[in-house]
Amino acid sequence: MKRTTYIMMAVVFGLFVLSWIYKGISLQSNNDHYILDGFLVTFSAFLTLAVLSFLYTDNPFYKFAEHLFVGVSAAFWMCLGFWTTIVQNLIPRLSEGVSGFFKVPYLPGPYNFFFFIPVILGIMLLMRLSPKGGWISRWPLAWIIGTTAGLNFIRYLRSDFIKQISSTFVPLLGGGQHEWQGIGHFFSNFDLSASGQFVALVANWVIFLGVFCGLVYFFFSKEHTGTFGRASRVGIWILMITFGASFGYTVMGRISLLVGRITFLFRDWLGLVS
Amino acid sequence: MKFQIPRLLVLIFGLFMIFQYFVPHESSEWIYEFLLDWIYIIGIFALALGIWSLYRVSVDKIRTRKPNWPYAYVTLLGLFTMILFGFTSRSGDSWGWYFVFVITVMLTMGMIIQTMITKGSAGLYAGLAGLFFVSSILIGIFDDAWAFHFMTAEGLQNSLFRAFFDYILIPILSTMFSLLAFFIASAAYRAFRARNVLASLLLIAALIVMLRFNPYVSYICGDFMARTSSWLMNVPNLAAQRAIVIGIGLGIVATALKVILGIERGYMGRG
Amino acid sequence: MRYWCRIAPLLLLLFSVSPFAQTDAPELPDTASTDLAPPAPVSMLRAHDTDDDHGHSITLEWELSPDDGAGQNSVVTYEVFRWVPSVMDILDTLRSRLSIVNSEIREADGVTSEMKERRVSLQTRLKELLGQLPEIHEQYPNDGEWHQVGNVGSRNTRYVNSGSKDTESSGFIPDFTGFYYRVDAVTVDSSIRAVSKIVGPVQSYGQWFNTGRYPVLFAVLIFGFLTLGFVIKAKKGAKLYVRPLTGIEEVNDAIGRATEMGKPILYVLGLGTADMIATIASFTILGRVAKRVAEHRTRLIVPTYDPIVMSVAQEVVKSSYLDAGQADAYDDDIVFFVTQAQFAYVAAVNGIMLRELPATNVYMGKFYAESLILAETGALAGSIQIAGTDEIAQIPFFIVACDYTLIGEELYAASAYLGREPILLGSLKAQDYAKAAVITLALAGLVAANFGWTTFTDLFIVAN
Amino acid sequence: MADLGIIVSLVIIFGGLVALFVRSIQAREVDRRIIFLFIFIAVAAPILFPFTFSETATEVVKGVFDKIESLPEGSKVLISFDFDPAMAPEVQPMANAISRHSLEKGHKIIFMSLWATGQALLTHSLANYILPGFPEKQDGIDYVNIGYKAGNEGVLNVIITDFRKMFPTDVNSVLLDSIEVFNGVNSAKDVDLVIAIGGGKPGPKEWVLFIGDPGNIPIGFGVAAVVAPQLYPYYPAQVIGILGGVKGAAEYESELQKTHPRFRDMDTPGLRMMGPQTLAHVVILSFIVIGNVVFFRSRRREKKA
Repeated sequence: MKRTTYIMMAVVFGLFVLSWIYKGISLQSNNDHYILDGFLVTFSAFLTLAVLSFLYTDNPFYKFAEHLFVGVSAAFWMCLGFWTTIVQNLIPRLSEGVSGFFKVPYLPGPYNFFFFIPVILGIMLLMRLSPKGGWISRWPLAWIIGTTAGLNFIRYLRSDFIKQISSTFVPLLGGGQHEWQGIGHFFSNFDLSASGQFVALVANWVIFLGVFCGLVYFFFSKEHTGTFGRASRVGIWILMITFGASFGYTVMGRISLLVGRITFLFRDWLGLVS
Repeated sequence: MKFQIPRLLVLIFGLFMIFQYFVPHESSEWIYEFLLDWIYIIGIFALALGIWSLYRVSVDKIRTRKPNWPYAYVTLLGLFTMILFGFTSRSGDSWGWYFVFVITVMLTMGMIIQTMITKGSAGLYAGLAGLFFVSSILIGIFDDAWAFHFMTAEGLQNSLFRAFFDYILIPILSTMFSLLAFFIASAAYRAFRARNVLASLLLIAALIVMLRFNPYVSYICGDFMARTSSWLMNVPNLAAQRAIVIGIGLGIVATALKVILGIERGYMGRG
Repeated sequence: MRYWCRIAPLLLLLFSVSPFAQTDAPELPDTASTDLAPPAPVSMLRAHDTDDDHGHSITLEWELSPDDGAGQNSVVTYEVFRWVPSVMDILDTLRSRLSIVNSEIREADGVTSEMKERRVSLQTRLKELLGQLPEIHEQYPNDGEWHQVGNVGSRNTRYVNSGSKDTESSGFIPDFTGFYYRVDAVTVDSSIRAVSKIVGPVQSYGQWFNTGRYPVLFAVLIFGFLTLGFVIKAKKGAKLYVRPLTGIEEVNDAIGRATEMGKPILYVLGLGTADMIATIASFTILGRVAKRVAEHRTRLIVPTYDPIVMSVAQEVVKSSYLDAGQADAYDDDIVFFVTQAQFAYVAAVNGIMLRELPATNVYMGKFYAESLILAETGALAGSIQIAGTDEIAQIPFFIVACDYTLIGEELYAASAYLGREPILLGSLKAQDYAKAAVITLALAGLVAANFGWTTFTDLFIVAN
Repeated sequence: MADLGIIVSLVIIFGGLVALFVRSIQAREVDRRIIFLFIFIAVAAPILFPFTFSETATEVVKGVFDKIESLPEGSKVLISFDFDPAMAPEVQPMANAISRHSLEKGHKIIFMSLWATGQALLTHSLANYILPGFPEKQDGIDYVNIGYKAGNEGVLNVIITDFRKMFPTDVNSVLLDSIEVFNGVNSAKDVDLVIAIGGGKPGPKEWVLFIGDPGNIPIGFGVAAVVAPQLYPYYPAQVIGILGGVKGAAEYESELQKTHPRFRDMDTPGLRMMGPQTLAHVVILSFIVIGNVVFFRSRRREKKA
C-alpha cells in the first residue's frame, strides 16, 4: 500500500479515538458504561462514513465495512434461521425428547413422521459437499422447484391473468358516479375538474388503450410493422411515461432515507443538532 | 438416472400443486400445508451450505493471496464472533473471562485456518490451535459468569449480539440504503436526456412528478403539477402496470408450465 | 331454610351478573326504547353445507323480516343460534385441560411420563367424545341448549357458520353431524326479538372440486394445450418468427467484448429464491451465458444471495462448462454465496464491480430497492449493463441506469431467445396467443360491461 | 447564526450550480462525485441549520384548512388515527397540526381509530404533541378519545346509524351519554367534519364510502404520499381536501403559522422535513437541466465537426 494510505489510516484512527473520548465524556453524565457506548456510537458513525466514502471511490475503509458487514450478517441470519426454523418449526414436529431438550412445545400429531422427509431432503442437499454424491443434491432442488412451479402456475394464472382481464372491463361511456345520460347531458354539464365526467371518461379510454397497446408491445412472434407496429410504439411510450413518473415519485422517499442517516451523524454522534 | 428422477419429481409435485388448487377437501389442504413447511426446513439446511461456501471462499482468498485477501480475515472474524455471541449469553451481571474466551476461540479458528493454508510448518499452527482450543474449553468449563445456550434462543438476547446488530448491521445497512439518494441523482443526470422520443417521455414524466415538490412551482401554477402527477400515477401508470402484469403473469405461467413438463430444464444445467 | 339455601346462590348470581348486564346494554336515547312491538320473524330459513370448501361450515339463508327496512323498521341485527348438546361443555373442559397440559409440558424442563399419559388420556377421551357427536346430535332436542354462534346486521339474508377443523380448538365444527339452527330478528332493545322456525338436521362436509374455480381450470387447460400444441408443431420443424430483442442480442457481443478486453463477466441472479419463477428463468439464461463464456474461456463471477440458488447455479454453470467441453475450466468458486442480507449482498457486489471491473454486468431475476445501487455502481465501473426483472417497481431504475433492459415478460422470453431451440420458441408463440386471447376477451368484456351484460363478465369471477 | 449558515450553504449550492451550468454550455460533463457532493450539502445544510421554505397551501390542502377555519366554534370534528408506527413518521405531523388547529378554533373533537395499533399512537400523541399546547382544554368537554374498536369497515357501518352501539363508552369507560362532546351526537351524521388520517385499509377510502357518501358528511384526508394519487379522484366531489405526505403536512403547518400567531413557535416537523426534500429536488432538477444542456451542446459540436 502507498504511504498516503498509511497516513490516511493514521489520521482516521486518531480522529476515531478523539471522537471516542468526546462521546465518552458527553455520555458520562447519564449512563454508567459510557466508555463502551461511546465506542459503539463512534464505531457506527465510522462505519456510516466508511460506506459513504465509497461514493468518492473504493477505499480500505469501505472494504473493511463491507467485509465486516458480510460476515456479521451471514452469522446473524444463520443464528436467526437456526432458532426460528429448525428449533421452532422442525424440532417440535420431530421428537418429544429433542423438543423437550430445546424447551419448545412438542406438537404431537399423527403424521409428524412426514417431517423427516424434508430433513432427509436437506441432508441430500448437503451431499453436494461430497465430491461423489453431488448428483443426489439435485433431488431436493428438483422437489423445491417442482412444487413452487406448480404453486406459481396457478397463483399467477388466477391473479395476474383472469383477475386482470376482468379488471379491464371499464365502462367507456362512464359509469359509477358518472352514469352516461346521453350526449346532451354530457355537454350541458361539461366540466374539466378531476372528478368531472369528461376526465373520468378520458381516463377510462386511456387505461383501456394503454393496456391494449402495452400488450401489443409484448408480442414476440409477430413483426412490429404497420398498424401493429404503431400500436406497439404507443405501448412502449406509455410504458416509458409510467417509468419516468414512478422514478420521479420515489425520489422523495430516497431523500428521506439520507435525511435519516445524516441526522444520525449530526445528532447522535456529533450532537450538533437537538 | 441422474436427471430422470429429478425431472419426475418436478412433474409429480408440480402437477399435484396445480390439482390441489381445485380440491378444497381437507386432505389436499393438509398435504399442501406440509409441502409449504418443508420448503423452509430445506432452506435452513441450505443455509449451512451457504455459510460453508462463504467460509471456503474467504479461506481460499487468503491462501491464494488474492487481491484484498487481508479483508477476508475481517469477514471470518465477524462471522465467527457473531455466531459465538448468538449461542452464548451472560448469566450474571459480570462478563468474567468471557472476552478472553472469545479471543481464544478466535485464535483457535485463526490457527486452524493457518494450518489449512500454510505451505510448511502446519504442525506448529495445529499445535497452537490445539493450545488455544484447550484453553478456551477450560475457560468455558470453569468460568460460570456466562454460559452456552444451544437449547434456547437466549443467545439472541445476548447484549453483545444486540450491540453488533444495532451498531454494526443497522448503520451499514441503512447507509447502504441511503446511497440511493445519491445514485438517484447521478442516474437522473446521466439518463434523463432528450436523446429520442422514449428518453424525452421518460424525462418529461419524471420532471412533472418531481416539480410538484418544489414550493415555488406551486406559486406559479397552483396544484396543477400535483394534479398532473397524480393523474400520471392513476391513469397511464395504471394502464402500463396492468399490461406489464398481464405479460409477466403469462411469462411466469408459461415458464412454470415448461418447467413442470420438463421442456425448460435450464435450472438443472441441461438446457 | 333449605329453600333459602337454594335461592341464595341464585340471588348472588343475579347480583353479580347485573352490573355486566348494564355495560352490555348501555341506556339508549329515549327515541330507541319506547314501546317497541316485537318484529315479525325471518321467513324461508334454509341451511345447507357451504359449497366449495373443506367442510366444517354451514351456510344459512333467509328472507328478511317484514320489519327490516320496511314495516316498523325496528330490526337492527339478526342473531344466529345453533342447538348445542350439553356434551359440548365437557368437550370444552377437556380441551382447556389439554391446553393446560400442553403449556405445562412447554414450561417443564423435563417432560415427565405422567404428563404424557395425562395428555394421551385426554386426547383419547376427546377423540371418542367427538366420535359420538353425530349420535348425540340425533337426540335433539333432549339435553342441549341454543347457543348464539354469530350475528349479522340488518338487510343481511345470509350467514356462514364456519368453524375450525382443529379438533382441539373450541371453534371446532364436526363434519357429518346433524345441526339445528334458528335465526332471531333482534331490535335495538335486545330483549325484543322474533324467533324463526328451526331448520335441521343439516350436515357439513368437504367437497372434492371447487366449482367456483372453473374459470381457472379452463384457463389451465386452454393454456396447457396451446403450449403443448405449439411445442409439438415446433418440434416438427415449423418455422417460427421471433422479433429481435436488443437486450438479448447484446449478451453475445458483450461476452465477445469481455474476451477481447480480458475482463470477467458478472452475472447477478438477484435477491430471488429458487422458488421464484424469475430466478428459474434467470438460471436458464445463466446456463446459456456460462456456456458461451466457457467457449470463449472468459472469467465468470456469480455472487449469490440465497444458498439454494447458489447450489442450483453451481449445477447450471457446471453442466454448461461440461457441454462446452471445458470441464477442466470449471471451478466451484465461480458461483459463491455472499450473505442472506439484502444490503450486505449489495455491498459485496459493489466491491466486486469496482475491483474486478467486469466488462459486462448481467442482472436477471428478482431485484428490489438495491437495483439502482447495483446499476449505478456498474456504470461507475464502466461496464456494459444488461438487466431484466419482473419486479415492476424496479424496472424504471434499470431502464435509467443500464444499457439494455428486459421489461417484465421479456425476461421470460429471453431464455428462449438465447437457446434458439424450436421447443422454447414454440412456447413463446403460445404466450402470444394467450395475449391475443386477453385482448379479445377484454374487448368483449368491455362491450359487455358497457351494455351491462353481467352474464359474460361474471364468467371471470373466481371464488377464493 | 443558523441563518448565516444556511445563507452560506445556499450560496455555495446555487453558486456551484451556476458554475456547472456555465461549464455545461461548453459541453463539459459533470463528474458524478460533484453531484454526490451537492446532494449531500443540499440534505445536510437544512438539517444542520434548520430553515424552512415558506410553503403555500395548494387548493387540495387549503380545502381542509379553510373548512376547519370556517366551522363555527363548538362544532363537532371527528379525527380518526388509522395508521401504525411504520406509517407514523409521514402522517403524524399532519395529525398533530389538524388536531391543534381544531382545538384552537374551539371545536369539539372526537378522536378514534380503526387500527388496533392506532389507539396507542393516538393516546401517545394526544399526551405528548397535541394537548400540551392547550392546558385549558378538558377531556370530555373539549375533546374525547373513544379509542379503537375491532371490525374495520363494519365499525363505520354501525356508527353511521348509531355511535353508542359500537362505542358504548370512551377509552376511560365513561358512558358516551355522560360526555359533553356527545351531546346531540347520536350517529356519525351529527358530526360536522370528519378527518381520516391514514393510508392503509381500512382508511380514507372506507371513510368516504361508508360515512362521507351515505351521510354526506364533509371529509378531509391526511394520507401517506404513496397512496395520495389513488385518492385524488375523490377530490373535490367527495372529499373537501387531501394532505399528501410530508409535503401536505408542511403546507398545512405553514398555513397554520400564517393565520394563528399562537402557533408561530410550534414545532413543525413537516416543514423541517421539507427543507432537505426541496433543496435536494431543486439540485436534482438543475442537474437534469445541466445534463440536457451538455447533451445538446456536444451534439451540435459533433454536427459541426
